[in-house]
Amino acid sequence: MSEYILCLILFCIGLYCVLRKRNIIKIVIGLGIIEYAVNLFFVLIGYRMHGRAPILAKDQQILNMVDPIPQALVLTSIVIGLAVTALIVAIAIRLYEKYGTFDITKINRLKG
Amino acid sequence: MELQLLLLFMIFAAVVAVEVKDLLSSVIAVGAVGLGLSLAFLILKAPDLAITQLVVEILCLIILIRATIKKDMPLVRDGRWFFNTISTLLFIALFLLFAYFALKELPCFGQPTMRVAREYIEKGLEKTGATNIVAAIILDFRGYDTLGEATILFTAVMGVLAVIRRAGRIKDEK
Amino acid sequence: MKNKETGMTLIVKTITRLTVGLILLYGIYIVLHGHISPGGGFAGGVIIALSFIHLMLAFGRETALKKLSEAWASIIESIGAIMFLSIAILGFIGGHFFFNFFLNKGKPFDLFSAGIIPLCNIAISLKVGAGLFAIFAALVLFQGLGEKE
Amino acid sequence: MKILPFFVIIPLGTAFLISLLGKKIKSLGDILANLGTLILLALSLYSIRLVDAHKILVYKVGGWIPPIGICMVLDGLSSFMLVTVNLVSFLVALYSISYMEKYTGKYKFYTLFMLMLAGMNGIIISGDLFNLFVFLEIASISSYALVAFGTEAEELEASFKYAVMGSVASGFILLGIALLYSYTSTLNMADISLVLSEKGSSLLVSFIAVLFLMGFGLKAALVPFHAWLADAHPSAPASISAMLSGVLIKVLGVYAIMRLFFNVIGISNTILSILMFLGAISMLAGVILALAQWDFKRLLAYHSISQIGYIVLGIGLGTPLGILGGLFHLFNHSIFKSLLFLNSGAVDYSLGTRDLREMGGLKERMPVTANTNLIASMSIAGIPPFNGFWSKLIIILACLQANRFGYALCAIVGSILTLASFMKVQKYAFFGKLNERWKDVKEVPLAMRLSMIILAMICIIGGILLLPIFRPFLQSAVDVLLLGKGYAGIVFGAIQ
Repeated sequence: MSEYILCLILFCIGLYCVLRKRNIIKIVIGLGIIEYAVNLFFVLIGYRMHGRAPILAKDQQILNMVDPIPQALVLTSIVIGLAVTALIVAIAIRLYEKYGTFDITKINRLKG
Repeated sequence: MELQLLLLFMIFAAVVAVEVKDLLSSVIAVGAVGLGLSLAFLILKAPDLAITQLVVEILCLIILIRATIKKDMPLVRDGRWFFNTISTLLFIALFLLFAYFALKELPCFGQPTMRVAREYIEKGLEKTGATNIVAAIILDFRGYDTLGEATILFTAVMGVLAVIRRAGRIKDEK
Repeated sequence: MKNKETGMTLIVKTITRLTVGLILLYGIYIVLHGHISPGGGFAGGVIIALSFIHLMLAFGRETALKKLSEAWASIIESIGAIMFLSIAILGFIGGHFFFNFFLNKGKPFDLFSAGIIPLCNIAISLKVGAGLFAIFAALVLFQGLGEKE
Repeated sequence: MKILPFFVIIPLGTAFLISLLGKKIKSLGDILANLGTLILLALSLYSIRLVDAHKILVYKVGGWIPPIGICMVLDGLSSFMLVTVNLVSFLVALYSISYMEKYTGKYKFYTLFMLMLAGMNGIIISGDLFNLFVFLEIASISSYALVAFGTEAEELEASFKYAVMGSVASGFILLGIALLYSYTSTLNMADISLVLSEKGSSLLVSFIAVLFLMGFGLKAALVPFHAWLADAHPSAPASISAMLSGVLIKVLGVYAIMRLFFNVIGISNTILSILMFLGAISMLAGVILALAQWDFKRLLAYHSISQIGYIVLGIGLGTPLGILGGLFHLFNHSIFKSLLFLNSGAVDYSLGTRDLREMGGLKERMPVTANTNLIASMSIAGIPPFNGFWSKLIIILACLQANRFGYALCAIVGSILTLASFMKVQKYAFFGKLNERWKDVKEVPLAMRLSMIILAMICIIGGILLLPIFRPFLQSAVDVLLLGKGYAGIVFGAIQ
C-alpha cells in the first residue's frame, strides 16, 4: 500500500512540474517523471511476494513467478515515453531557434 | 523495505530535478530517477525491463543534454503565480486523497490476482517455445501490441525528421 | 578551420576504438538471445544505436555518418518495419494475423527455437537501432546547420 | 470474416512503403495514399453489410482465444466510426494532392497521414484496452508532428502545447489502465466488463472513471481541457486541420468515452449528468469564444469545441433518441467541419491569408469554394434542408423528451450564435465588394475542387435523402451503446 502511495507522489511531482514550470526543458523533464511513475506503478501491481523473474531456467519447477503481463506492457510504455521525449525535444530545439528562449510565457504568439 | 527506500530516493531526486536552478544538474537528477527506476525493476524481478530502462535512460539523457543550453528562468512571483500554484497544489492534494481511499480496494501489494497471467506462465513454454515468458507475451500472445509499439517509434522518427526540416513551405518566387 | 581535430581527445578516441565493437557485439548478442534470456529486440536495438552514437560523440559526426549515413539509417528503419509487418502478415499461412507459423518450435533453450520470436526480435532491433540513430543524427545535424547560418 | 486486420495492415503498409520509396519516386505518395484510403473506404462500406448479416465479428489475432490474446471487434458502432473516418480521410487525401504542393517533404506528410489513419482505425476495431492505448498513442504522436509540419514559429508553439497536454492525458489514461488491470486482472474489454459486473460498484471504479474522463476529455477538448485545440487545429496544414477537427478528436475522445463508459465500465446516472454538463458548457463556451475571432481557421476551431459539446450532450442524455442524435451529429459534423477547413485551406492557398478582414467578394473569383462554403455554413448553423439541421433537431427533441428543458434551451442558443458567427464569415469573405488585391486570384486546382464538391453533396444528400436510408445503419450503432454491459456477452458469444 505505501509503495503505491509513494509511486503516486512521484506522479504528482511530475504533474506539478508540467503545470507550473516555465522552462520548456523542465516541462519535458516533468513529462519524463510522469512516465516513470506510471511505469513503476504498472510493475508494482504485478509484483508477487518472494516471486521469481518470469524466465524459465533448465530443470526447474514453475511455482512462484511474478505477473509477466505488466512487464510486457511496460516494455511498450517505455518505448512510447522515449518516442514522445524525442519528438518533444526536437520541437523544443526548433522553438529555441525561432524564439531564442526556453521561456514558455514568452512563447505566446498565439492567443485568443 | 529496500523498495521503499529506493522510492524515497527517487522522490528526492525528482524534487531536486524539478526545483534545481541549473538545467544540467536538473537533467542529471532526472537520470538518477531513471537509474533508480531501473534498480526498482530489478528488485521487482523484471530483468527485461531493467535492461531496457537502463539503455533508454542513457539515450534519453544524451538527447536531453543535447537540448540543454541555458540556466533556468528566474522565478516571477506575482499575485497570479501564487494563486495558480495554490490551486495546482490543491488539485494534487485532492487527487492524492481520492487515490488513497480508492487504492485500498486494490489487491494488496505482493498478491496480484493473475487470472490470465497464470495461463501464460503454465502454457507459455509449450505453446510458443520461448523460455523468456515476457518475450513470449510481447512477440507472440500480444504481438499485435508490439507491432503498434514499433510503429510508434517509426512515427516518432518520421515526426522528428519532419519537424527538423529547414523550410516547411516552398516560397513563392516574388 | 580545425577540420582534423573533430571529436574528443586522443584518449577518448583510443578507448572508443577498443570498445565500440564490443558494444555492438553485445547488442547483437542481446537481440539473438531475446527469447531465452532477458533483453530482446528493443533493448538490443537501443544498444546497437548507442554504439553508433558513441562513435559520433567521440569522433565527430562525419566519421560516424560515413559508416552509416542518415539516409541509409532511414531506409534500414523502413526495411525493418516492413519486415516486421511481413512476418505478421505471413501468419495468414496458418490462418491468422500474427500467427506463429512455425509448427515445430524447436528445442527450448536453443538459439533457433520459439518460431517467429527471434525473427521478430531481429526486425525490431533493425528498426529501433536505425531509427534512434536517425533521430540522434537529425538532432545533431540540425545544430551544425544552425551554427553556420 | 478476415477483413478486420486489413483496416490496420493497409495504412501501415502504405506508410512504410511511402517512407521507403517516396523520396525517389515523387508521385508514389499521391498514388499510394489515395489508393490505400479508397480501398479502406470500400472495406468500411462492406463492413456495414457484414454487420447487418452477423451483428458482431470477432477476430482473434494470432489465433489465441481472447482473454489470452488480443481480439479485434467489429460491431455496429465500430462500423459506423470506420465509415466516417475512412470517408473523410479519402477526401482529405484527394485534396492533399494539390494542396500539399506548397510544403516541402510531401512524402513525409503522407507517411504521417497514413500512420495517423492506422492509429484511428486501430482504436476503432480494437477489443483490448491496452491495444486501444497503443493505437491512441500512434494517432496522437503523428498528429503532434503533423501540427508542426509547416515548421513556422506559431506552428511549433501550438504543437508543443498540444504535445504536452496530450502526453499528460496519456499518463492519466495509462494510470487508469494500470488500476483497472490490477483490479480485474485482465485486459480484454469484454472480460473487464464481466469482472466489473461481478464485483459491483466501488470507489476504485469511480476513481478510474475520473481518470479516464480527464484523459479522454483532454483528447476530445471538452471545456475545462479545451485550451490546446484552438492553437493546434488552426496551425496545422488545412488538410490536417480537417482530419483533426473532423475525425481525430471524435475517435480519440468521443468514441473512446462511449466505448469505455457504456460498454466496459458501465454507465451510471452520475457519469451521464457529468457528460451532459460538460457538453452543454463546451457548446456555449466554444461558440462565444468563436464570435470574437477574425482568423478564419481559428474561428472554425472554436466551433469544433462547440459542436463536440452537442455530440457529448446528445450521448450524455442516455436515451435512444439522444444517442441517435449524438451519433448522427458526429457523422454530420465530421463532414461539414472538414469541408469548412478545406474551404479555409483553399482560400489560404489562393490568397495566402487567413484574416477575414482582408478578404471580400471572393464569390466572383472562387465560385466553387464560395458555394461549397455556403452549404457547409448553413449545415453547421442548422438551416433546414441540410444535414446539420436534422441532427440538431433530434438532439433538441431528445432533450425535451427527457425533460431537460435547460439543456434544450442551451442547444437552441448555441445554434443561433453559430448562425450569427457564420453570417459574419459569409459577409466578410465571400460576399461584398471584391478587394483590389485579389483581382487575379484563381480558383483552386481540380483535385481540391473535387473533394470539396463531394463533401458538399454529402451535406445536401445527408439532409434530404439519407436519414431514411441511414436509419438502420445508425440504429445498429445506437443499439451497441444501449446494450451497455451486454456487450461482453455478445463478444464472448461470437468467439465460439
